[in-house]
Amino acid sequence: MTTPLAAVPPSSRDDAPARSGRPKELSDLSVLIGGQGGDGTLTVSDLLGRYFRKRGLYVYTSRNVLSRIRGGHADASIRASREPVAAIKDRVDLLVAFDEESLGMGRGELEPDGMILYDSSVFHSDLPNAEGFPFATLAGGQLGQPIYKNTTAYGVISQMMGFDPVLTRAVIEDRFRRRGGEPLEKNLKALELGRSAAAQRPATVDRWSVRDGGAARHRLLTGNLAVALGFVVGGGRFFAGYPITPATEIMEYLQRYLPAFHGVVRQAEDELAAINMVIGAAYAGARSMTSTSGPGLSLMTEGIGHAGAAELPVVVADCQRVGPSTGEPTRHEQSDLLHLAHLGHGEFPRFILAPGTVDDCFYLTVEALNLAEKWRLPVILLLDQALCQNSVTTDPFDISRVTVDRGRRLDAAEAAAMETYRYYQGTPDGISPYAPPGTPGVTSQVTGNEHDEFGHVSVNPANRVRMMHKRMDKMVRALPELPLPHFYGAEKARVGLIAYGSTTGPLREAQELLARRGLATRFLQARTLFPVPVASFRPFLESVDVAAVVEHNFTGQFSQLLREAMPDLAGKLRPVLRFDGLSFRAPELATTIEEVLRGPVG
Amino acid sequence: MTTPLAAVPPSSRDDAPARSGRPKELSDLSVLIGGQGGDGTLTVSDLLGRYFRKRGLYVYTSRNVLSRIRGGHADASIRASREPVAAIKDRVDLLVAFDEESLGMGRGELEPDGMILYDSSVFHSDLPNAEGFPFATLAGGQLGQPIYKNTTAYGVISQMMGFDPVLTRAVIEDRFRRRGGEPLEKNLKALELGRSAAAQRPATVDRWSVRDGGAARHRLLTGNLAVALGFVVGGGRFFAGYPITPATEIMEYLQRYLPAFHGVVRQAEDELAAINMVIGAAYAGARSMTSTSGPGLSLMTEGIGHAGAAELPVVVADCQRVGPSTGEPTRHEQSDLLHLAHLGHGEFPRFILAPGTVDDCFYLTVEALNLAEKWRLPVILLLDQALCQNSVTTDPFDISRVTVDRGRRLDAAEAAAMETYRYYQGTPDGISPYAPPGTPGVTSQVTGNEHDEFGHVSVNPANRVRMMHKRMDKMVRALPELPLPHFYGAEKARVGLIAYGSTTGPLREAQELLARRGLATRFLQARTLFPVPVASFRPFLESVDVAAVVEHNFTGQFSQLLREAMPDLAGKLRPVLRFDGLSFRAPELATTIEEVLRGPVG
Amino acid sequence: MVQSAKAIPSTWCPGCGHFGVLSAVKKSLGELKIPNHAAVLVGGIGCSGGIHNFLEINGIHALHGRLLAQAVGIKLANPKLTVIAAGGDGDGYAIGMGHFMHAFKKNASLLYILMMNETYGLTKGQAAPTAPIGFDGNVERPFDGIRAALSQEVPNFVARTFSGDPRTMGKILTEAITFNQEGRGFAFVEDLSPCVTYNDTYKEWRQRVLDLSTLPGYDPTDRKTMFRLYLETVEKGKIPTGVFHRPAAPSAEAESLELKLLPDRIGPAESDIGIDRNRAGYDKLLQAVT
Amino acid sequence: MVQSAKAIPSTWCPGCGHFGVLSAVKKSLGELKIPNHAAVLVGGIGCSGGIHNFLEINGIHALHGRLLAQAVGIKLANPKLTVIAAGGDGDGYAIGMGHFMHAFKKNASLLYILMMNETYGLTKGQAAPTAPIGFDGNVERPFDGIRAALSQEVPNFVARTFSGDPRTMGKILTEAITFNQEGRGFAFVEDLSPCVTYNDTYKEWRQRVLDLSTLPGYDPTDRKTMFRLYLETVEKGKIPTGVFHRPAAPSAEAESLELKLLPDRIGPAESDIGIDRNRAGYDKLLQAVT
Ligand SMILES: Cc1ncc(C[n+]2csc(CCOP(=O)(O)OP(=O)(O)O)c2C)c(N)n1
Ligand SMILES: Cc1ncc(C[n+]2csc(CCOP(=O)(O)OP(=O)(O)O)c2C)c(N)n1
Ligand code: SF4
Ligand code: SF4
Ligand SMILES: [Mg+2]
Ligand SMILES: [Mg+2]
Repeated sequence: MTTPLAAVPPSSRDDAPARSGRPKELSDLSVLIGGQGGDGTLTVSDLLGRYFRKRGLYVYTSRNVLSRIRGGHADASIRASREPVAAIKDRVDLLVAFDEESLGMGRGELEPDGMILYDSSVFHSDLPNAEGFPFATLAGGQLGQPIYKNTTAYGVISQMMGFDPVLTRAVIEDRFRRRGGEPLEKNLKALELGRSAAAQRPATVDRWSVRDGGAARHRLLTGNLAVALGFVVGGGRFFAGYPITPATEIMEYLQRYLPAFHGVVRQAEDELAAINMVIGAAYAGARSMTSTSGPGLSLMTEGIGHAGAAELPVVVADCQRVGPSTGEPTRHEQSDLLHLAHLGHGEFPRFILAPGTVDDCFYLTVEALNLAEKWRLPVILLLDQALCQNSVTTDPFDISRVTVDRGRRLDAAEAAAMETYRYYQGTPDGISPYAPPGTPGVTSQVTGNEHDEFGHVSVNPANRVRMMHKRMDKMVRALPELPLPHFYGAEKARVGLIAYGSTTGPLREAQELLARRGLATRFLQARTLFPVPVASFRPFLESVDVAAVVEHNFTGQFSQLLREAMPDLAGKLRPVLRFDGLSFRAPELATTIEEVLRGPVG
Repeated sequence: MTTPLAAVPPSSRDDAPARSGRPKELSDLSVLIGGQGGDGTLTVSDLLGRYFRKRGLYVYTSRNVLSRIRGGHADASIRASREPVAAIKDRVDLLVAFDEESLGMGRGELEPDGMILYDSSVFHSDLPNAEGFPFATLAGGQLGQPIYKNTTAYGVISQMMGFDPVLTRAVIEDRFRRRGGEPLEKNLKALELGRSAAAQRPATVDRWSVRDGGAARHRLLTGNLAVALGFVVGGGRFFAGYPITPATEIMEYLQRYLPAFHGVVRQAEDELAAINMVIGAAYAGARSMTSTSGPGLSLMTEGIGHAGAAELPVVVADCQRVGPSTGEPTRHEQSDLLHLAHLGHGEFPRFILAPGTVDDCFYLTVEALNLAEKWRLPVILLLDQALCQNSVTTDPFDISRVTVDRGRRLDAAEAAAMETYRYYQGTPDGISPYAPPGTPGVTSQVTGNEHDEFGHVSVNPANRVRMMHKRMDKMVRALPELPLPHFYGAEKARVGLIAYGSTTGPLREAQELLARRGLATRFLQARTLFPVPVASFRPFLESVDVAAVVEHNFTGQFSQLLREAMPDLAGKLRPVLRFDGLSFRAPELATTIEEVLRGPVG
Repeated sequence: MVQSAKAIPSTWCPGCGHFGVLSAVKKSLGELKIPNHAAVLVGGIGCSGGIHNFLEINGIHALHGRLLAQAVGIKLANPKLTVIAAGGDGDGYAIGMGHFMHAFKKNASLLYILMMNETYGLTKGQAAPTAPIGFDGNVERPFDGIRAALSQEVPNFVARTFSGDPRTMGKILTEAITFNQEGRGFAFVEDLSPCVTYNDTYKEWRQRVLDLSTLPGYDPTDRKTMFRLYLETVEKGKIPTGVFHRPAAPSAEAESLELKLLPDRIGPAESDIGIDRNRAGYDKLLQAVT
Repeated sequence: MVQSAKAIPSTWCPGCGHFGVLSAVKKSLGELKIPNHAAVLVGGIGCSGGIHNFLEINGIHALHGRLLAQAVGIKLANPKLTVIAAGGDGDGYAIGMGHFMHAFKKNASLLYILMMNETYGLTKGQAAPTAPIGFDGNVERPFDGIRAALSQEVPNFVARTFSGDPRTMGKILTEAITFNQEGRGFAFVEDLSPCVTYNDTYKEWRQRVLDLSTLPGYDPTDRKTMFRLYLETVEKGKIPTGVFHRPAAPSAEAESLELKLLPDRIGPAESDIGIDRNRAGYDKLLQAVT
């Protein structure tokens, strides 16, 4: 349903003019801001993002923080381009270092003609392309609080890149208006401090320039925000969750948005309560969801199985992070897939959907709600840290593309017209009509024990077989209506690429790089992961000689699912794996893919 | 390690003498006792089992009860044979019906010359082979409590089968001695009531006879008891659990046995507490285990992952029952395998071992403890309801076959000799030396977060990759020492059979039936299920044209694991599935296998 | 009338205390003229938890220990439903302890009946958290849910009944459900419900129960007093019963969770989620946040 | 001396209340001359839960909310270890509530320090179960763990300290650990530990704390009295601190879980599990049961 991004353009670097008196124009630029947790690196990135977005550029931001509130290295990176982008750039044009560690960590990624801004009140650097400003003492001295150093740095950058002064101020106003009063005043002063300090040095005046882009209506959004909005617009009205990185924002957004729509959001006492509150609300007839990450997901195992056995529609958004156990809470991974595909003792049906872009997050959340309610089973919305928390410029969501399908839900009149109401009535497609509790004249019994059509406990062997088929066959019957993959690249290519989630972005760029090196590829971006949609995957795999399956985990989980579903084509699959907590970058990915494809055919 | 059972003998029926004046000798007999929950059907079966065992026969008993305390149909069946048996017989020689429902349910399974005893104080039957005795009113009238009807029935049977009167009484004494006093007295009286009632009718005097068997030292044991004993002898000293059918007995046995060995057993407040208490105890250096079934297992998901991430040795016995959710608590299934293989968000190593007989339960529990402690990871002992709760005559356990291997555990002197102690020290095989907390001069940090060798939190990407390999590669390195499969049947057969757990019993009988019908088969009884032991499975699969994978679930879970592990051989696998809550019976199984093998080659 | 889920015959042992709860619930719902379809009974897992099958009513069999979480979800999704959660002491005080303690804080207007028999009936007689020391080898002191409830500063209804005294139980349940209907918050009733098979305490409890309302100074609006009375009664070897806490009068401000969150009483399950119906709101939201 | 896990620098925000606990624990262990290797600190998940990294000691980072279960497992496996569990109020009173309430019943001789800051620090400032109404949109009344502890008939040590008063805290922790060392059972200390980043309550709490031992009638062996004193103090707008419960004297019978289960104090972790060492016992067992 999403509009595929335009092809990723060649890097601006290739055809940039040699350095001269006039500012060099950057059409795809990247800034990395590093410091200690609490230094406000995310704020600098946020301000730049707002500015670039106002200039009509496409923006992608990502963050790298530790699981602690202050201290420790933290960095934020932002990319702005005149063409759509869906990943961070491999190399950095401008490095802003609030401490020496950040300089050390970021240097290696700098473009040959890249530049460094550093806080000279903290350390000193002799590098030729480094300019020191005493950010902290400037802000501390003039404004009383060194923390304004982040806005001061934004001021220096704005001068250096020749930002429009009015727009530059407007960004500060937008950002701090809600807090008003002193914070707004001081930030505006901090901005001017930076601008005037920069103005005194040739190196930081109009060194680079940025032309307007054409993406005027775009918004800069994270996947978590898109999921929250998709939930509201898709008719979601009950949400219960428990804080956990990187899922918490979904709950926090909904706490703000949902009450206006007779919706209820509860921060539960734990994930067991969250999933069971959601089950209760779903039983009562509300579109319901929870979101969580690894540890919380594991705790929800029994509850999700209950929804599967009792045929209750719940959506569980899993914001994957580095596992196992508490792992690395703020880092990126895609290692929950097999757990989700087989989660829970016993067997029950479930669908696993995976959006690949922020845009897709919105629309697939709606789909997840529709599918859960229509088929009356748990649907997993599989996300990952980068998709959840990185932000990207995104088309305004189009409400006219959204439909709400409540399946076979009966209103009072329809229910009254029935002769017999059985919660688990046998039907050709396994979907029983649903009358919410409270429907006049109707009562229902619901249970996770094996049951007869009325929902009363039964251990009759023949009934058991019927009920297993009723539930399990949904995975076969629904398959044709589950979200289709997106395809990118050369139709006739002999080399396939397979991935899902946020890997879509860097992989599309890698595809571009490979194309430039002469390797034509076709990329299947999976959006339904389970049950494995063999109808669309098989022809794709048959059409290529070999396919790299690119994912963020150790064991090649998606490869395993594919191998099991299509063992005859297993020989074509080549896992490309990364599991160090960081996202793929396009150039590295392109190189790895080339290497892997050269490897022995398994 | 177990001695494979001798080949299953042809049914005694085939060459039994035609009915004559002298009692017909039964060399493989089966009794089914049915009634309402609380009628004491299990007691009748238990008394018969004790008698037959004393006579040196091989015995197998199974039960079929509802998840309620009284009322509802319940039955127990017992088989006794002069040759080893490991499954219930398909047909019944004697049906004991305490109510009419039981007669209706059991009739169909009766041998042509089988016989029915029923409680004529409850209903009447005109069937020619039915003999009515007023069990309830007899016992109620003479002993004041109708519940003694079960012992009365035992008395009738003992007369009918020409039991030795002294041995018959001894069984009652053994069974009720612990309770002493009135219960013992009344049961002895109830026995005599039955014996004398039977003595008055020709049909129930010495109708059948039972010859002594040669299994004098055998014991009649359930898998749950064997696991509990294996745990004690294997050095298990800490157990925490929470009641759940069909796992509860493991905890209950250990509550009795473990305190004598400085062991501790705790009934925890829930399964989350149980697994985390076990983790704590394992960290502190005790050999530790929990046991549970589906719902509890799902709740332990996060905890098992924690043990995997933190490298703590825990054993989890999963007594599978019908899922999903609360499912059918008292019924049989094998549907947790894929959940266990992929359980938990993120990726961590685990071994899944599955004993196939009660004997194997004992020795594999010891193995599980050794492997967990040596490799420092969670080991799953995968059981199933039939294995856990059915009882079978079993060789005395041989302590000289048991070794305790604590792996690289340091004592105080060894620890003191180290220069540096790192809980997660890198080593060639990934196993770090372990010094229990309390070891003088040594401190350790343990965590489920990603960590460095000292156990301090780390998100360093290179460290992450090292640590993932340290943990995950154990599944490759340990593979050669994981328990090997057992093989049965014709070495050169072109048809393979694959199964695990209690399916072993009926499948071995089915194999016998198939052999008699001219189909030679070779049976691989898997004892390590995960990681898939390709080294032993692959040659087996290569040696056959086709293999039936026999298991109790809907999706063919073990087939899926095998298909994924050996996609090139996937075409040979033929799932044979049953998921109605009941165990396979040999004749049905033989027929199904024949049908499946005739099916199209996939 | 549509034919739908009928009551099935009970599966309890004859004489089980849980029968007392079953008939009291039935009677109270009848007295209050709450039609079958307007009430939901959320069962726990255990002998007790099967109760929803034995009434003609909406029933959901929650996971072991999770009945209160599911009940709160139901009440918040549709505040018009009469919601009754009913389960055992293993279910509520062992595996469900976390949700139990949080139910008082949450204060949704639903009734929780906990059937206390000191044992896990369905798994054959192990010690529940309420079991006395020595029961089935138990070495831990019994947990007292009423005292835990009284300890917190929350405006709930708290009572204890005895299956051996169905008349009083009926009265108290009716009062509790009325409290819920008025939107005043959570009602907790612990019922002494002997397990005749594994722990037949009928005789003993009949001798030990003491209704605190018969004591001088009884004042269920005052926590300090009630806590003292309760402890003094226990010290005398008695088991306190009756209503232990009931706020004096409905306060002007909504105290119950569902009224705080849904002041107009239209719940998530009832709201029209059609796109057209909500377009204006959605447009405004998307405009504001993106 | 073997070089092993050293303390790492703290990751807390400067001024965080948790520093108070860190230094008090260190001081008490020093005073009691408990060597590093003989103590285990079980951390929860949260800012607070990182504490075990900042001391040179044995440390295990438990799962969120499960620290008490792990701590009990450790103590029962090796009763000679000094076991201290330390975590936050989200960890202990939200996800860990069930184990918290059961810890009193279990009564293993370990110390639990719960760092109360009304918020989830590590996940950025949401309301903890202790948060007042209005905090981050919270509509539920705050949970009071001390009152819950006082409500049950168990012989534990119960106290509240304040990170702003490290001297008293040190004294109370030393007393608590001594209580544990004497095998008298569970010690629970709730520490008021402000989160300077999301909920800086230092000033407010400093004004509101009131040590109950300064009040007339103070008697920590008497539950009824202490419950009344506590409630009266709260009604006056104060936050009670100090020792609230401490049984008069060790009773003749073992009261702690580990002494009941392991009267000779040899735990499962220490017992020799060699086959030869146990053969006689095993033979007897196998003979008896099979
Ligand atoms: C997660 C989980 N653990 C364990 C069980 C097994 N189980 C079923 S009922 C029950 C206890 C029932 O006791 P109680 O709640 O007191 O009810 P009663 O039978 O006494 O009425 C248990 C432990 C389960 N169903 N689910
Ligand atoms: C099962 C699970 N759910 C959620 C989380 C995320 N999480 C980490 S810390 C925390 C709360 C910490 O709050 P608290 O215990 O009060 O400690 P504080 O940071 O305030 O010291 C949460 C919810 C987790 N790690 N595991
Ligand atoms: S076992 Fe006990 S609780 Fe269960 S039905 Fe029987 S008497 Fe009632
Ligand atoms: S966020 Fe709060 S609790 Fe966490 S370290 Fe900072 S001040 Fe302490
Ligand atoms: Mg109970
Ligand atoms: Mg906190």
